[in-house]
Amino acid sequence: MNRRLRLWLVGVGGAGLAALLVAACLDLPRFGGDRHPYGDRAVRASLSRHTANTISSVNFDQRAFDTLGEMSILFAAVLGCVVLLRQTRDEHRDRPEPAEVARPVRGYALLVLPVALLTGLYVIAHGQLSPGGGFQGGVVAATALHLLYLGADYRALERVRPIGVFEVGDALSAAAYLVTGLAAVLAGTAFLTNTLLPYGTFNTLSSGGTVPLLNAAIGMEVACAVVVLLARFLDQAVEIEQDKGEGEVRAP
Amino acid sequence: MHVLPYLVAVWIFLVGCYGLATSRNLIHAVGCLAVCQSATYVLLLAVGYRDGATAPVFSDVKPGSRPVVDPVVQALALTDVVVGATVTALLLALVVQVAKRHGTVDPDELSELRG
Amino acid sequence: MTDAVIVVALLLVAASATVAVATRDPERQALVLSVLGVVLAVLFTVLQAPDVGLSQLAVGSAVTPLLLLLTVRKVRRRPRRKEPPP
Amino acid sequence: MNGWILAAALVLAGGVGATLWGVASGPLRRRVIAQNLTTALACPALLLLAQGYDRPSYVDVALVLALLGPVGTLVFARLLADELTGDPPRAWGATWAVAGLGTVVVAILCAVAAPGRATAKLLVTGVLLIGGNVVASRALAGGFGGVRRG
Amino acid sequence: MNRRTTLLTAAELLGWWAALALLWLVFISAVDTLELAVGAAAAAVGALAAHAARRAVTDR
Repeated sequence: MNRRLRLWLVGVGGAGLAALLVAACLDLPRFGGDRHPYGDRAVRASLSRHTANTISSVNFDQRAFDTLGEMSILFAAVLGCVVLLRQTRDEHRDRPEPAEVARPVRGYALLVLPVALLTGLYVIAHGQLSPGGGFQGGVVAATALHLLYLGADYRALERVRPIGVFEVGDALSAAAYLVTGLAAVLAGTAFLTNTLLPYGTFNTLSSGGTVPLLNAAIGMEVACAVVVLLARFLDQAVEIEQDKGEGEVRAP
Repeated sequence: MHVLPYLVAVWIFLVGCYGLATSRNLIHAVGCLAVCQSATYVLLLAVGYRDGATAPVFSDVKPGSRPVVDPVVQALALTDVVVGATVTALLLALVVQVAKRHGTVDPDELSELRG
Repeated sequence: MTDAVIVVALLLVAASATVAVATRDPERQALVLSVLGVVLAVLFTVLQAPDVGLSQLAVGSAVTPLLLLLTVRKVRRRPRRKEPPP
Repeated sequence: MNGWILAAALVLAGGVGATLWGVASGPLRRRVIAQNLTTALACPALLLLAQGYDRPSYVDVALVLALLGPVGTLVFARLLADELTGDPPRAWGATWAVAGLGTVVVAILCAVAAPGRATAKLLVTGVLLIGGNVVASRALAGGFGGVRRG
Repeated sequence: MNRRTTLLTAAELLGWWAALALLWLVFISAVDTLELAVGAAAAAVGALAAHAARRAVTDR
């Protein structure tokens, strides 16, 4: 199929899709309308279980099984990356070269790394109270670690990042989520129901039953997953070089 | 104003699809896919919005004192933002593999190589 | 007044999405995508979804650009094995 | 009529609109500067919105942006260093002007808030934002010398 | 590893821990025992990371 024909096909298909979508939009409930039956019920359920952040309650209590699915997608994506970006037989590792970084940039990186890590942990820990949660805080904490690559070089990052530990952490936190769900089954209710722990005082760290536990498991999972992902990409971009092969000329 | 957010979501989606179809570089195509994904978040949150309401997070407001927006769609969008980023990473890993195997990331050249 | 800020954020998102698609060079597109991430986070905050805004910020400001640029670097460094047929 | 939200809308329409134009066109040095300024403008807008909606918990979003926005710019400064060294961006005027705007916004918000934890959090956000953006600007203007592979 | 470096390391860790614990107190809205315990643990993690990062950059 040549390029011109493809563009025509895209144009016609796109116009049809656009017409259908606009027609659908005109039929949707008005933006900002007052009728949100599911939302109102979710808020009531969340308040009855003493969870201040309703969104966390939906994620880790009312729809915890759905989050298990999301977590397995995340796990599978990381697994796929690890398999795709492994070092093959015709490749070798070169030691990364040290980088010259301006003094204020290096100082900034060393100063902000612990602050960003603490913020990430804060966002995870307060997931069931204020905006935030495991998904967001995990990414923030993992990003914090990579300040060492930005402010220094890859060798420095490799020294503080034992990748095996993070791979094990990824698997362990995924298992922790499942175990928390299964504990509910052992206690005589359904998988992942939030009846195991007392609901606690509203708006404190221990409120919400199993919500904080699942939240922490997801936080650890996401942080480890992002670290492992970025490690594979950094390895490929910085360390792994192809051996001299057929017809290839490498710059000396 | 009643349909503007929905129309913006439709626009973002269509623009992303156009970019995907006409892309000459697989890395650019992955970026366009990320644009398409963001259309779904805009649509979901627009559906859940309520005039004059605030976020259903009761750490600093008293429950019941103010109307709140729909938390269900927010929960859907929230998880997908992070999971979508890892899926983007998976696609980029595929691009790296394609570049290793075929020495090009232009989809047109790739189909010529195969055929 | 809340409507005005929603309209502003929506238009910014639509514009930056269009620019992100129209920028064909992946490195420059990564720059636009990181701006798109920030603008989306503002839109989500304006739509009263700070959780989603936080999520978008965490992912869009540093992780996605880092992944894209590392891929560009890996792909660029690779010498071409075959010249494309004329 | 809520002046805070109006101010945020103005910052977004004027400031972020302009940086969007900057990132969409021109040479690479202009685009990276515009990307850095987007962070520096969006963060005060988020702080103003938190005040306008009367929700102190929304400050967390601005805090995370103040932390990670400059980190994002450092990513570009680090990985595009080869292309930027030949044509280094210099826009200290714009950087300091936007930093000034951030300072003014944080100062006003601290003045109206009752002194306490919330004020301290605002100050931390402001310091992280302004320090981060100045350092990111410095990094763009040749912070990474001689990175060939690494 | 002599006595002096051990003392310096301890001082560095303690300094970071105190600064980060203070920052945690700034972030949170209400104080209770569990909150303080979690904050102290998080600050300890941050202090260890700060120390490891500093060492990775300077000693090589």
